[in-house]
This record gives sequence, C-alpha cells and structure tokens, in this order.
Amino acid sequence: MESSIIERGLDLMLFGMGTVFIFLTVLIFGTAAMSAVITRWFPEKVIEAAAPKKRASTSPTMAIAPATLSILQAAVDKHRNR
Amino acid sequence: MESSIIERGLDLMLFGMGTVFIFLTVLIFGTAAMSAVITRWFPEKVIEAAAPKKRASTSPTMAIAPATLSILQAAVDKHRNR
Amino acid sequence: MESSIIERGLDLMLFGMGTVFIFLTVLIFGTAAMSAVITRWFPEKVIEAAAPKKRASTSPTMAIAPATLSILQAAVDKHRNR
Amino acid sequence: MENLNILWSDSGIAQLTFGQAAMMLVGLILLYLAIRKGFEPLLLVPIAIGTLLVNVPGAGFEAAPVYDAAGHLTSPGGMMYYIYEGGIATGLFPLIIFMGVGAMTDFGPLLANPKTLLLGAAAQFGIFATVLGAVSLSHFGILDFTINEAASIGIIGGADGPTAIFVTSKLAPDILGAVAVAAYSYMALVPIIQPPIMRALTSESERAIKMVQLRPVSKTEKIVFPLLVLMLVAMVLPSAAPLLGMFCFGNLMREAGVVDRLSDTAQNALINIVTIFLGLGVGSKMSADKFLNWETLGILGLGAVAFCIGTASGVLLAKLMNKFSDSPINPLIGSAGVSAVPMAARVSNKVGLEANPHNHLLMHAMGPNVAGVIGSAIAAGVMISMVQ
Amino acid sequence: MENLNILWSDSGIAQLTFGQAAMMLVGLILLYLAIRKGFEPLLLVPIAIGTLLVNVPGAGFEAAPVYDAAGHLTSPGGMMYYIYEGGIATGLFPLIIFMGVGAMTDFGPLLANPKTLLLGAAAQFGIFATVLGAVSLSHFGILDFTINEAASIGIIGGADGPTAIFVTSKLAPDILGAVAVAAYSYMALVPIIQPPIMRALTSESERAIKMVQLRPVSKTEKIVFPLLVLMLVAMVLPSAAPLLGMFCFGNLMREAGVVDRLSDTAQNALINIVTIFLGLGVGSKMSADKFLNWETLGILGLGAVAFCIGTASGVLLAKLMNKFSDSPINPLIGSAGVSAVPMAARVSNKVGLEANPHNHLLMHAMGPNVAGVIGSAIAAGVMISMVQ
Amino acid sequence: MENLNILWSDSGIAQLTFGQAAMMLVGLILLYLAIRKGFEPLLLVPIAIGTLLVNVPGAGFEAAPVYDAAGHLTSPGGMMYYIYEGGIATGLFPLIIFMGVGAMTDFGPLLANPKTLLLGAAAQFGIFATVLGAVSLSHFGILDFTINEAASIGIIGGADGPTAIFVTSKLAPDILGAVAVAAYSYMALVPIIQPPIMRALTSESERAIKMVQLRPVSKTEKIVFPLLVLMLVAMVLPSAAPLLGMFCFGNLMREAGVVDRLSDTAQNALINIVTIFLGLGVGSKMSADKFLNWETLGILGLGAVAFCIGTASGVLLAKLMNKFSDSPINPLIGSAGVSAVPMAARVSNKVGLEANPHNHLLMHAMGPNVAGVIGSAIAAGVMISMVQ
Ligand code: NA
Ligand code: NA
Ligand code: NA
Repeated sequence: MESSIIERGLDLMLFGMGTVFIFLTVLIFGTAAMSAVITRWFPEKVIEAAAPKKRASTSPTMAIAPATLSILQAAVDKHRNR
Repeated sequence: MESSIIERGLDLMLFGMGTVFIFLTVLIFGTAAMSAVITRWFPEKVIEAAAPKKRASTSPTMAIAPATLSILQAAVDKHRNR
Repeated sequence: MESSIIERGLDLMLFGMGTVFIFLTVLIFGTAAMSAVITRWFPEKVIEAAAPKKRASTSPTMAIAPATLSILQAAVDKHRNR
Repeated sequence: MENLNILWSDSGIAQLTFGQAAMMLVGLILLYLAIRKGFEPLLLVPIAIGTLLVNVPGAGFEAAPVYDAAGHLTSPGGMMYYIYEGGIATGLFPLIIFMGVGAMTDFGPLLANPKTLLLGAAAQFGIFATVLGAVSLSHFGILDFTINEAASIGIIGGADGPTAIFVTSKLAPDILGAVAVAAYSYMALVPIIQPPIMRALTSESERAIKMVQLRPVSKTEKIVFPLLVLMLVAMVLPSAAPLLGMFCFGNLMREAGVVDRLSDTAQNALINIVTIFLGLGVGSKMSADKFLNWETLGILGLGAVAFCIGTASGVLLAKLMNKFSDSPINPLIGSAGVSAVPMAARVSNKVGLEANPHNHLLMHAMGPNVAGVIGSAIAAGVMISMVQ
Repeated sequence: MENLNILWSDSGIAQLTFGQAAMMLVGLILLYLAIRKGFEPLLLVPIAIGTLLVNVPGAGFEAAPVYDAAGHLTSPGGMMYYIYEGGIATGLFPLIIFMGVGAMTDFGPLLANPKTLLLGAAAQFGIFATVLGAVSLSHFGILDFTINEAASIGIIGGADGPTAIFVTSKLAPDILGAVAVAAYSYMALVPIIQPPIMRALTSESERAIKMVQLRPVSKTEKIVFPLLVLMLVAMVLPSAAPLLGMFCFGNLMREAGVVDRLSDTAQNALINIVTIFLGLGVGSKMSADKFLNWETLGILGLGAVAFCIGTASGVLLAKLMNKFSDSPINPLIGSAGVSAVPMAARVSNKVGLEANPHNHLLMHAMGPNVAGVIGSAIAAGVMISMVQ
Repeated sequence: MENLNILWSDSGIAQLTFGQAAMMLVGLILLYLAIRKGFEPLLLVPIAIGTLLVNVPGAGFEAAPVYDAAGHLTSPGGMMYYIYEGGIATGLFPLIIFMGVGAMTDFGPLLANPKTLLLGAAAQFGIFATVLGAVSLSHFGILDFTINEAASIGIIGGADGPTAIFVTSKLAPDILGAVAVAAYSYMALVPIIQPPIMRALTSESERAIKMVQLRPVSKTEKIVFPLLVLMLVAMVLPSAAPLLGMFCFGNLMREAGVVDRLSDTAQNALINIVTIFLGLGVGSKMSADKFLNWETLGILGLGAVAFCIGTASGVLLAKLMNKFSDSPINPLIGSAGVSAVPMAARVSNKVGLEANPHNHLLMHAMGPNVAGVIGSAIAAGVMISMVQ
C-alpha cells in the first residue's frame, strides 16, 4: 500500500506549495491588519522613509557592522563639533 | 527527627545572615589592612580620584564598551594633534 | 623485546629531527617553485614591500586589532578629507 | 487526504492547549514590559522569546535526543534542550555572565570606603526574611513550597539575576522561569519600589547629609582586592567560590591592565553571546505546568517583599552607622546595598538630589551597590551549602 | 627501521586513495571559486578547508571518541566529529546563523508593500518542481534518490544556505556536502542565472515600469511584524518554528532598540564564529564516498533547475499581479522572491536600470527578497513535517 | 549547632590541605609574574586563576557530573570539569587558538626568503635534545618520566604554547599544568635567556652583518603558501594536520581578502574567548598531587635547557648558512627559529642593533620566527605519531 515515490513527490508539491501560499496569504492580511491598527490607534513618529540606507544590507558579506559605522560617525561628528 | 520546614527556614536565616555579616566584616578589616599595607609599603602614582567617570558603569546595558570609547577618543585625539 | 626508554628517546630524536628537516627542506623547494610559477605566469600588482607594518604582529598581546585600527584610520581619513 | 491530516494534526492550532496559549500571552506581556517599559530588556527579551518558542505546540524545542540501543542518534534533541542542558544545568552560563559583570565592575568607591560593605550585608536580610516568609506560607498550608524552593525564592531579594539563576538551577529548577522573571522584573522596578521606602525611613535632614569626598584608590589596591575576596571565599565558604571566583576573575582581568583584550571580550562579545542563550534557556522553563499556578503568584509576591525588606534593612543600618561613624553617612546609600547595579545607586543619588540639589551620592552609593553583589553571592553559597 | 616504517605507513602518500586525492582537488576548486570568483566566500572557504582536512588520509578528523568499558575516554574524537555532532547534527549552527541573518534583515520594504509576500511564495515553486524532478529521475531509474534526498535537493532552490543545511542535516545528512555546495554556489551565480530568464519572460516596456515610492513604516510595525510571523508559524506549521523562530528573534533584537548590544553580537562575533564552524562541519561531509558519484552531478543539475524555475515563477506571478494591481508592479522584482538576499534584489535593480536608467527597483525588490526567506523556511517546515 | 557544624565542615579552612595552600601560593606567584613582570599575561592570568580555583578545598570545580541508573543527572559537574573535557581533552581549544594565531601571522618575510625555513628546523633540535635529556634522567633513576612525558617536556622547547598544550593533553595530561606553565614562562623569558647565548656564539662582526632588503611578495603567493603547507602536511605527516591545518586555515582567511569578517573574529572575539577558557582549563590540572613533586622541577629545568639548545642550534645553523650563502645571513636571526612569535624576532633585532645601530633585523628574523611555528608543529606531529 506504499505510495510510489512519484506520488509522494506530487503530494509534497501540492501540499507544500499550498501551505506556502496559504501561509503567506494569511500573513499578507495579517500584516495589512496590523499596519492598519498601528497606524490608526498607535501612531508614531515616522522613523524612516522605508529606504533604510544605513541598515539596508541583509547580507553577511559586509565587513563593518552598522553599529561600528555609527560609532565612527559619532566619533567624527564629535570631533567636527569641537 | 526531621526538623520542620519552619525550623529549617529559621536556621537558614540565622546562619545565612551570620555568614554574610561575618564574611563582609572580615572583608572590611582585610580591605583596610590591605589598603594600609599598600599605601605604606607599595605607594603608587594615584590613578584616579575614585570617581571613575570613564569606566563607572557596571551595567550590561551600555551599548558601547568603554574600551571602544577610549579607542575612539584616541582616534580623535590623534587627528586633533596632526 | 621492548626497546629501552633511552633507545626510544634516540629514535624520537633521529626520526623527529629528520622529519622536521626533510619537511622544511621540501617546503623550501616547494615555496621557491611556487613563487617562481606565480611570478612568471600569474604576475600581480605588488601589494607590499615584505615589511607589513600595519599587520606585522603575530602576537596575541596587541590590545587593538589591526581591523579596528584600519577602521579608525578610515574614520580619521574620512574626516580629514572633508 | 492523508497528507492533509498529517499537516493538520501537526499544525499548532490542532494541538494548542489553553496553558500554551496563556504562556504565549505571558511571553508577549514580558516583551511589552521589556521593549516599551524598559524592564531589563537584555534578559527579558530572550526569556520572552524562549517562552514563546517553548510553548509552540508540537515544535519539540525541549525534546531530548533519542538514541537507539547501539548508541546512535536516531532523533536530535530540540534547541532548548541543548541550551538548557549545556549552559544552565551545568551552571556555565550564569558563571560566564558573572565573569563579565566582574569585568564591568569598579571596586574603587568600595575600596575608598570599605565600611560600606556592611550595607551590602544588611540588604541581604531581605533574602532570608523572604525564605522565612515562604516556609511560613508552606507551613500554614497556604502555598506549597519546599525548603529548596523557599531558598530560591529568597535569592530574588539579592537583586542579582545571574546569582538567582545559578542558585535556582541547582536547588529548584522547576521554578527557574518564575524566579528569573521576578528577579529581573523587580530589578527593573527598583526606581519605583525603593524611593517610597527610603523616604518613609529617613528624615529630610538625613537625606540632605553630605558625605566627604572619596579618597583616591591606587591601581595596586584594585588588583589585590579581587584576590583578597577570592582567598577569603576559599577559606570561609567554598560553595560560593564558583560565583565569586568568576566574578573576581573578571574584575582582575579588568584591573590587571595587561589582559585588556580578554577583559573587553568578557564585557562584550562573550557576555552578549551567553546572555542570548541564557535568556532562551531560562525561557525554556516557562511552560504552563511550571508557571501557571498559585505558587508563581506567591513567588512574585514574595520577591517584591524581599526587595522591600532588603531596601529597608540597608537604609536602617545606614542610619545606625551614621550615628556611630566619624564621617557622616547619608542613609540613602543603604538602599543601594540590594545590588541591582547600577540602578539602585542611581536611585540613591536621585532621592538625595531631591533633598539637596548639590548632594551627589552616586559614587558613595556605588560602594554598597557592588558590596551587595558580593553579599548576595555569599548568601547564595550558604543556601547551596545548607539546603542542597 | 621499524620507526621508519611507522612514519611511512602513517604518512599521507602511503595511505592516499584516489577518492581522497580527487576530493582534495574539489576542495581546491571550491577555494578558487570562493577567493578568485567571489562565490559566497564566507561559507565556501570554510567548507573547502573542511573538505581538504577531512580527506587528509589517516588524520582522523572525523573519528568518534573511544571509551573503555568503564566509560573513560581512551581516545578523543577528531575535531570534525565534535563540530559536526555538536553543531550540525543538533541543528544549532544553522539556527544561530538564521538568528544573525534575522538581525541583519530589514522588513521595512516588505511592510510598506505586503502583497509582495506572494512573490516570495511563487518563487518557492522551484523547490517543489525540483523535488518532483528528483523523484522522477529515481522513478525512471536514472539516478537513485530517496524521497528524503529529493526533498533536500529541492530546498537548494530556496536559495537560502542555512535553511538548506538545516533541512538536509535532518533528512539526508549523507548528501549535506553536495547540497550545501550547490546552494551556496548557485546563490553566488544568481547574477548570471537570473537575468536571461528575466529578460526572456518580460517585454522591454514591462521592465521599464516605475513603481510608486514605498510608504514610510513605523517602528512599532517593525517590532510587531516578527512577532506576527512567529505566532502565525506557531499556529500553522510548528515544524518551521525553529528556523522562523530564531529568524524572528534576531529581527526583533534588531528592531526593539533596547538590546542593540545583543543584536550587534548576533550580527557580528556570534554569526562569524558559527559560520567558521558550520563551514568546517559541512566540509566534513565532503568525503569521496559521499560526493564522488553520479547523484552529486544530479544534485548540481537539479539545483540549477530549481533556481531557474523559481526565478521564472516569481517573474510570472509578478506579471500577473501587475495586471490586477492598482499600483504598477515591475515584473522584475518577482525574481527576487527566490531570496539569495540581497543579491537577487540587486539583480532586479540592475536589469531594471538597463530598461530605464531612472528606475531604481532595489527597495521594491527587497520586499519579495526577504519574503523568499520566509517562504523557503515554510517550505522547509513542510518537508520536515511530511517527509521525516 | 548541627548547622554550624555543616558550615564549619564545609568551610575552606577546615578542609585545607598543605598541598592546596602551596598551590594557591603558586597561583599567586604566577599572577605576580603575569601582572607585574609581564610574563605572557594572556595565558598566565587565566591559568593562575584556574590554579587558585581548583585548589579551593571542597569547591568541587573538577567534579564530574553524577548520573543515576536511569541516566538522569543527579549532580552537575564542576565548571573546570566541563571546560577541560569540552575544550582540552577534545583538543578543540588549542586548535582554535592556532587558527587565530594563523590569522595573525604574516608569511611575507618567510616567502621573500624561504631558505630561512631551515633555521626554523634547526631550532627544533632543542625539543629532541630535551626528550633525550628527560629519558636519560629516567634511565638513570634520577626522575621518573615515561616516554610520553619526555615527549611532552621536549615540546616546551618549541616555544609555542598551543602546540605544547595540544601534545601534552594527548600524551601526558597529568603534567599539562607544569608543561604549559613552563612553556609560557620561558616564552616570556626569551629576552633574558637568548641574548647571552647569541652573543657567546657569534663574533661582533657577524652580529653587524647587514642583510639585503627583502623582495616584495605578491598577494597570490601569500594565498597559495598556506595551501602548499597544508597539502605537504597531508602527504607527509597527517598527525600534524590538525595543528597545521587550522593554522593554515587561519592564515588563508587572513590573506584571502574575501572573508575579513571571519579573519577579524578569529583574531579577536574567538581567540579571546577560547584563551580565557583554555587558561582556566589548563589551571585545572594544577593540583598539588600533579604539580608539587620533583618531576615538576625537572620539567622546569629541562624546559629551560630546551630553550637554550634550540637558540644555540638556530644561531649555529645560521652561521653555517652564512658561510655558504650568496647573500649574507646575520646569525642572530637563527635564534628566532624557536618561534615565541614575535618576541624572539624582536630579540634578534635588539641584539643586532647593539652591534650596528643601522642594522634592522626584525623583518629578516620574522622568517625563521614563523618557520619555527611550522617546525614545532611538525615535531609535535612526529611525537603524536611515534609515541602515542
Ligand atoms: Na545583592
Ligand atoms: Na527562499
Ligand atoms: Na617552535
């Protein structure tokens, strides 16, 4: 009664893609709802224009951490203000 | 012959507070003696006025380590002296 | 039939020094060959005059990592160029 | 269809119990307190995430690895299992944290005025009074605490997170979650809990007392002091040697001046890494059966009592010392003896400034503040020695 | 003489097998690709060194420790044994890497335009199509893949290294080396693989479509979003909770703003340390008997197919969405749904600039790009749940 | 009363043995040497603290964990137990340190003048002469060393801490404390031990010899060299592959230019963390029964002899090479072949400047200096292969 490997592969595809799409669709609605709730009831000072230049990278390839850069920026700023 | 839990609690309190006080009292005398010995026989250039501004924090909440700050200070100083 | 400990020590010395000398001698020829091949067929812009001042230390005693220093240098340079 | 069944029966909703849902709510509340209210976020954020993860139905974060008869791994354990067994059951994580805290601690103010060590002793009264409270609740059948649990609850009053975790993981691991959450929460609440007690027990003129400036302390004294503490602990109370040994090691690295590389790492990369995993591991004990019961409420209540009694004891002894001391002692620095470094010292300073705007007590309060760390480590040693 | 024999019989040349020599060559090729060609060097350099070391004849890097009957250690294990068993068989290393990646990820662009999450779903079609391909090869007797291996091969198409390693170490550890090498190699080849497919499936005018600027996103949204993902995963697919839980934990540390110490360490010292050992540990599965066979060629081939199908699916769904959406959607951002963060988003941007020099798609492509990370973690959860 | 008894019988004074007191004194002396005299403090401070802690009577730092019949943990082990078993018995800590040292090493000067590798070979004669000395002492019944111990004592002459620890933990763990202390102490004493020997074996005119400036070395040579060493080790002496493999891995990360993140972490956070625990773990072998005996005096004495012979051998071979070489070779660079990087090279430079104030030998001495690291790792491999 073992299903063939092909059938198992088909099952994986059906249920896998199904789950992925259902999950991300639910997440779309959840995110939209969350944003609506927060924007309406918990408005805040906007922190950035969605284009986070300073911390944009999600790659592990950057050699200098954003934190280090901001420390350095602070050091330079501090000096400039003397 | 098991002592009741209340008795064990009382014991803990007596011996606990006793040990804490004895230990710290001995430490007071030990510290005073040590400081006296060092001040008399191993005098040194005083390094700070007991108000260590640069390294005062014992909290793990500070985002920048004192070492980093002093490195940066050195960098800025170095530049100023150019 | 166990060889005496002295014999084992002598063996260790003979084969040990032998291996060390053979290995490093082979490495000398290997290195020379490698350098010759690279210099002839894969020439490159020379990166340093074999006197790597910035990263010379192989000691773990240096408190500030070369990387940190170069970051700081960059910060100071950046400022100087303003 | 069968696959749909597998996915459904594996899904969280199908398996979610009421307890898990409630614990997830607890996790979210902790996150709110940590992020919005600033309650010791370095520990409470990882603890809260640990709470959320360990209550994900069917995710098996706590599962132990399974081996077959021949000793081969058939199923690896969950992440939380490895973190808890590797770092908390062994005691390694709290000890490494303590080393880092030692490397962040400056004993200068304490060395300049060593008698403030007594204030660090007095404030530990909160610990033992609470132990007595817990065993009384147990004796009268109100709540059901063993002596091990009572000792662990008392140590909340030490206002020192790693110490509380170290003791509780040894004596009563089942209440580790509640004890750690209480300890860190009350440490965060020090600015709210302490001032009323301090004001109630002191007069306006006492709060305005100016203390003489602290004498300079030499580098040699700072190097020798951690060794002195370590030798004394070794002679008097070896069960406190792991905690205080690592604390003094960290402090020695800081003051030695020749291993700044190691001191910096102990204060930064290493303590941060361990904090992340310590928090997750503590969170792994936040399961419904261990947290959702009346005992937890008792733990939270008793912990608050411990803080209050410790604060009061410190202030009262400082008042007494002021009577007999040559140099004036502002009673407000007594409350800093509970530790909660450096929050409690800042509270002393703030309440002092209210009474006298030119009276800066911060450095004077740092003495009892770090003495409180030593004091509660000693108290922890007594617990481990007498209870275990 | 006897000693000469020992040294000779212990020497590498005497013991070297053809397979080991070939695998050393593979290691050197990987190093060349990593160092000269820039193929994801952070992982491929340690993997390559691991490959070299584990194929040193007689060095025993993979040896398990030996205990006598009384349980005492008679011979310690090799370094690779400890690294693999401690960090990869337990799943800890990929999870810690995922936490660090979470701390490096900015969900801002995704939050500004949440419907791009669908593109991150579509691109996962490459995963499952490849699974089907692998089982077909097996069914027709061309290559011999089990369903576990097929699932692991498919996940290469997720373009997400830690996810691929996590799944494969659970489902089919024997092919871990080949799968990891394929995953990272193709991630590095994204700028070569994707553009032709993107150009073939879109018209010049589609590629020139300008998208409206993204709305600003508040700090609160960024804090709540990882929690939302975490709760949803907990309810729907607990088998994905380890991966996404740690990812969301890292992201929450980044956005919370109160634990920057921890976030910085997770993004730097911790992820670097774990990357070194993860790479070495993966390399320890690069032995001749596991790598030098036709199946590896099949894995490399199928992995490339997975990337292509994923890219195409993303672009095609983006085209479709553009038809029905109020605001215009440039189909080029669909290819970023495979993840390979941030390389794939940069490719979208570059191809877009060719069609319209004023059209900057980078931020718009970051949405599907990070959505692809979530998507492939979900796919991984399905695999683990249905296959294991 | 009973409780007083418990506290008293648990106290350190009641349990202190003479040996423990003496070992604590040894720990304090090591601290004095490390902090005041600057003796390799990075290792000696942690070793000294480990010595203090492990000799705290009754603290159980070395205790193994206890499990009941069902395999449940009834009593966790002591901190030192976990550190030693996890990092030293497995060999992981010295290997990780070696990786970090590799990432700190610049092979440029060696590549510019590869024949200085021979000096790194000659200086290892100290190792094997000392082995012979140790077995002779044993043969004549003066001290009682096994061949394993003799090999471990010899490796002190390699002037390379991690190598000495790696070999000794494998061959003769009981003398690990004494060997490590001797190795690091003599490395610190290089500026005192070497100059008299160097002056005695060379003439003023030899010491004044100027060497030709080193040729520039290309990036490619620096990348290929660690791989060349690694492949050669793999072919010739696999037992040296763990040490040299990790060393070359570290160096490759440094020179590759594409994994600077990893190289920086290997040189900083990671090596610092491991140094702390390696030191503590070595200290855990500093118990009275293992350290307070005549063998330890023998180890210290033989270690000094090894350094002297190694220094002399290096200088003598350099003299010989100067006779036959086209370009002049200053014999002072021969002493740097013992390794003790970079101290020994600085000593060569300093003694050279005394003879000729314009003669800077530092870079020329760095060649034999790093060659000495390779040389003693090879010697270590021979020991492990022939003795174990
Ligand atoms: Na305290
Ligand atoms: Na993906
Ligand atoms: Na050496």
